[in-house]
Amino acid sequence: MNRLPLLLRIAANSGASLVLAFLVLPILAVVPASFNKASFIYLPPRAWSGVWYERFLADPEWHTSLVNSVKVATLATVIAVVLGTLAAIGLRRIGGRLRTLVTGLFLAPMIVPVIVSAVALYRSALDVGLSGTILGMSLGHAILALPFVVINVGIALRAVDENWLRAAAGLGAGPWRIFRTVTLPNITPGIVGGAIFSFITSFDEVVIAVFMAGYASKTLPVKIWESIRLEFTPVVAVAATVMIALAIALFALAQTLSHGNGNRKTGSPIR
Amino acid sequence: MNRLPLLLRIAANSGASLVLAFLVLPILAVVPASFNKASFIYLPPRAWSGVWYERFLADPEWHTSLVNSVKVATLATVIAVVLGTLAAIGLRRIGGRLRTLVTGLFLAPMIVPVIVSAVALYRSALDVGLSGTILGMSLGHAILALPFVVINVGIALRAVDENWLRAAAGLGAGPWRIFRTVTLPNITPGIVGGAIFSFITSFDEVVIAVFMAGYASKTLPVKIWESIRLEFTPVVAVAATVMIALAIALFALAQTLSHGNGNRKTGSPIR
Amino acid sequence: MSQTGPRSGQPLRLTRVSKAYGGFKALEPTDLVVNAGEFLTLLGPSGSGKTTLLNLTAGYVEPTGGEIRIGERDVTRLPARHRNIGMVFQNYALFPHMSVGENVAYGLNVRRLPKTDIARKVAGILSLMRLDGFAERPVQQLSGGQQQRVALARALVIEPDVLLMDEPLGALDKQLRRSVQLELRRLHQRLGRTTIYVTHDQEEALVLSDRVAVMDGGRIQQLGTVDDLYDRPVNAFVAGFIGESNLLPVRVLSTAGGQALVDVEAFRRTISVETAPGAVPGEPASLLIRPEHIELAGDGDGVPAEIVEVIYLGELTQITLRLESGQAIAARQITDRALQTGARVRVSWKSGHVRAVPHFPSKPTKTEKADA
Amino acid sequence: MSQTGPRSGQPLRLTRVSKAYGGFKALEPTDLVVNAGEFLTLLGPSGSGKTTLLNLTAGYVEPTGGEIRIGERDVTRLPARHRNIGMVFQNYALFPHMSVGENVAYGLNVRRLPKTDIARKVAGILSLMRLDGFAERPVQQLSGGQQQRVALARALVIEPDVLLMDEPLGALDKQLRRSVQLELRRLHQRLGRTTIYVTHDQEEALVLSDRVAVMDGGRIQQLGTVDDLYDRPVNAFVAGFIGESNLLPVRVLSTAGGQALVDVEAFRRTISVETAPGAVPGEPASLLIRPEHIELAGDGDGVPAEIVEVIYLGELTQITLRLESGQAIAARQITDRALQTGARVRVSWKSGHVRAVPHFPSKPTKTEKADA
Repeated sequence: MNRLPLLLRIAANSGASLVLAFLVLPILAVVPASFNKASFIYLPPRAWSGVWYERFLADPEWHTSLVNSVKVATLATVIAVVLGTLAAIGLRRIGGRLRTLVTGLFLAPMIVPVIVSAVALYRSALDVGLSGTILGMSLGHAILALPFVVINVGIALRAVDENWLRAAAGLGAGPWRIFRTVTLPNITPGIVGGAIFSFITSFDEVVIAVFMAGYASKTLPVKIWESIRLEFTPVVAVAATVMIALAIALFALAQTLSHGNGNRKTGSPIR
Repeated sequence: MNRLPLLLRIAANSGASLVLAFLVLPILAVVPASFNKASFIYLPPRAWSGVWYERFLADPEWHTSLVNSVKVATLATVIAVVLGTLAAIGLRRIGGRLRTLVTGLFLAPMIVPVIVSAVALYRSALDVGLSGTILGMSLGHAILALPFVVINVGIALRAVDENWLRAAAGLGAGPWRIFRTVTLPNITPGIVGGAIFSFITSFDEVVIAVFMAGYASKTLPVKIWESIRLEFTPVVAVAATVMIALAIALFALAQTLSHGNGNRKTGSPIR
Repeated sequence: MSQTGPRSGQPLRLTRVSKAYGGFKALEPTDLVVNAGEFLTLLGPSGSGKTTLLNLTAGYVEPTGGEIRIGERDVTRLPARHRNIGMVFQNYALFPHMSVGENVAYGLNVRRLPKTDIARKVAGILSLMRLDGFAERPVQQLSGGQQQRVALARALVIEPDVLLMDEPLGALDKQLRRSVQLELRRLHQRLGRTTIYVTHDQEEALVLSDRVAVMDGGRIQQLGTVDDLYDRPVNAFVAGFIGESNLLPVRVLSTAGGQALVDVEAFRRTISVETAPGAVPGEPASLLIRPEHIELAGDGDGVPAEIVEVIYLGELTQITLRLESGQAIAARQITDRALQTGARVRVSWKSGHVRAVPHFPSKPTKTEKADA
Repeated sequence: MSQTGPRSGQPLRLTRVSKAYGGFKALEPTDLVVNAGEFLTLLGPSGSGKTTLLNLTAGYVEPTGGEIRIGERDVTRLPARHRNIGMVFQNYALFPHMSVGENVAYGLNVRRLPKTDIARKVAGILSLMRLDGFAERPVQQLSGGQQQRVALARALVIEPDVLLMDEPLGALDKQLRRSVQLELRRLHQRLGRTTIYVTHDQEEALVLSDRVAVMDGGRIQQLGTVDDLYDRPVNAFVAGFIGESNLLPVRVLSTAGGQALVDVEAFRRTISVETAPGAVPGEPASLLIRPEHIELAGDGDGVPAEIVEVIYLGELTQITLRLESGQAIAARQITDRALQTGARVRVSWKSGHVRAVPHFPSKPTKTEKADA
């Protein structure tokens, strides 16, 4: 139904178009930029070429930074998922005000400005000798990623119907069996979603990475950061395109999983 | 009910405790650190004092950076809220696949890694002469903040019952009157929520700010960033504490608003 | 259930109004006249076209064809806001950010009435709806039944030409629904406003309506008083939808003067019964016997049967019988403890209470009587 | 509604079982015996303690006091998983990530039965529940009624000593609820498993049960057959909860031999009626007259009244009468079109069908008959 006032419709349409032109163009422009043939960026490229992708893979510094990013993100994800899942389960067992308080503490890394976290972690890492190491960076990223796991697993746990557990107990199952056969399969989508967001968080993170990176442990965003300070070459555009592609792929994956899960829930009886 | 297996209960409890010790301590340690009396940070402080807060306010560089942060965040919020609200209204009017696509584009700034956005915006800002200006930084932050407004207002719009609009039309109201008296009051909480998140996003943002900041337009996070490279003084801890306090206050405000709104909705008839 | 009390509002006349969504015909071309002050119910299962018909009348949906008149005005292409209708929705659709009083005053504010008139009218209608003292309350704090009364007050206060209600009791629980039904009935008897009421609940239709239009498949199958529909259904759909019924397949042998000679296989008998116009030799038809019109006797010339189930429902007892042909039929009687499962009985029926009905209307039904 | 068919399952005996949450007594000390193979319904409004009683039996809640025995076993402190019960929930509580077959097999897998036995038992119970061919289906794709049958199959396949059902039809719509009721009844008659069934729907209780325990305020108000409850309620709560009723305040003058002399102000008469034990001089009491036991006549020595409303409900007509005292009473009759609003009639009642009942049980009721 077209019951919006005409003036508002025009405003909404022009607002929307403006925003699209204004945000999609400059950001997504790095993608065509990466396919330039020339060593200076023309938009649109005068000649298209994949030559800078070859350079990106051949250059040991870029190559190493990509491998570092994958290592850091993987390790951070494992830490965040294990601790976050346990924390979410623990939180379900606390009642009342204490739960609100502890949940607040768990979500603190989302609320505390990242510059503050970076400063604090940098100091701590120096103290314990983790500065400049892959492990130190992973721990830092795991802290940022934890809230996503706690939230995702927490939501999944809320959808676990108390009556499923009662039904299983009535059918003779013990606590471990109930956890393994009823609880765990139903929170798996939440755990996987948390893992995907953890990986993205770590892979894209710049501030902590810049503080913590040693010479040998630069991640891809750090390498981009440093390169852009020198000059904006098509290789940087390639690195940016690689990051965008990975981020979109992971978001799409998370979206697909949560959608499938959502539909499944819709089919279930009212709780 | 205590139906979790014992082993899992122990694991969950120790996991949760470990996480708390491991993330809350190092990050929140900046708060006591800011109350040190000495010029070198002792934890816990050997003597407590507010002296560094005075220094923070007295130092023109710190003071200017705080004012800059507020200016940038306010401007970014205004831009993001106006364009984001119009975009959300526009999106409701598109149907089917096109909506999915356009919504995806609007959420792009959330998905594209911030380092990529920063690089792209830095290049564009140089081209149009906005680099190093408050307006340039605000526009950059508005782009990051837009998805929050679009999502929040979009959710609020979904809760506007088609039958409210039909009822108002049946009672004789025209499109503008319906928008003003029925739609707008019901999406206001979503707009306010989007505004708060926009402000937080801009106030806390580091990467774009570092790229875009000229000498006179440094924001608070940029100033912290630069200071920590030199030395970690209690003034930095003060700045960090100020940021944490503002972030927590705004989150709490958003939480209160959305909670109040949630309760109100719960009382309404099934839709 | 004859109309008493005052008449207000306008008559409503729909002429060959239809609605199609792409290839799907939500409403076949339909004629309908609702008299001034009449309470007419559209009764049918979901997808029968009853809500489409209501939305066309309200102006929320544009008709594919036909003409809609409220009183003398042709409103076919008029937007809802110029039709002067009162609409009540199943979910009440109260404005959640307004108080009870603000909700009720909405339509009056739109009409730019003086403040004092608005205050007086709002107070008046709230009092009529037994909501005195509720004006300042947020609508969220009201119970379902109270919200329903506010929705009704909001629709009535603008003195609409036609009041339209779309399953207004659907969100209430069973007990409350019953009491609100009686209240709606008294309110209508008092105000006498032209009303179209949509429901899928036959009991609701019976309690409330002057006339009922039974809808199915996008058409009005039969329009008439409650007695018409119950005693003289035109086809098996109406017979099955109104009240409980046994519908036994029959072969129509001949018809004459409203009577038909039918072969009832379940009874292994040929009997003469009243018939609906469409039940003619060669068309599929059924014999309608209401459970409460079945009489059981120990002997006599009734059809022999065995009692297979006796279910005691308080005041009434539901009895399932199996005829010798194997056909099961249902009977209802005022509770009599003498009936026992397994007993052999003779089944007969109150004369004049069985009827042959066609399975389908023989042609697109023209049941509308031009009684406006 | 006598018990037929086989008996299986174990008797259940609760002795002075109670449950308090802090200061709130969800269940007062309660005795209850359910015979082997009996279908017993706990009927009451929400908060009456019926679900607490069920959860205590299942082992989901620990009793504050008392003893629970299933057959010879004292299960008072046994966790649910060792009680061998079958539980059916209102929301079915099917495991959403498993197929129909996996759901049904769950309890058998826990019991580590051989694969071939499991497959045979699952196929058997699915066939009994008319779910052949559904084993591979995801439970999400089933309708409400089908999910309910799967939940029942999952509970029955482990051959529980007691089957417990907590408003299992609450999520179904009215039509479906009716048909599943009849199915449950037939299933119970076939399997004869000891069953406790919780509901707040009196019709459901009447259709299904061998005996019904009416609960209110954390106690069993009355336990008995459907006939007992309907014809001989012990107090006004039971009388009002089972069936429809007119409850007129009376003053008890004297009692003797199950009869009481009561002064009925609404009738302006003193009459002698049957009485429940608790209705004694000095205690508040009411006269119970079921609407269907009221007889209307044009003249005679009945109580004079005026017909104020006639509502035609198909087979039955609901009549509201106003007595000369101003008291309104309800009557129900098989439909008779002769009744007109405004007519003056004489009200009488079928002898033996009126009864004096106390407002409250005179002491914590001990209605349990030790008939195990």
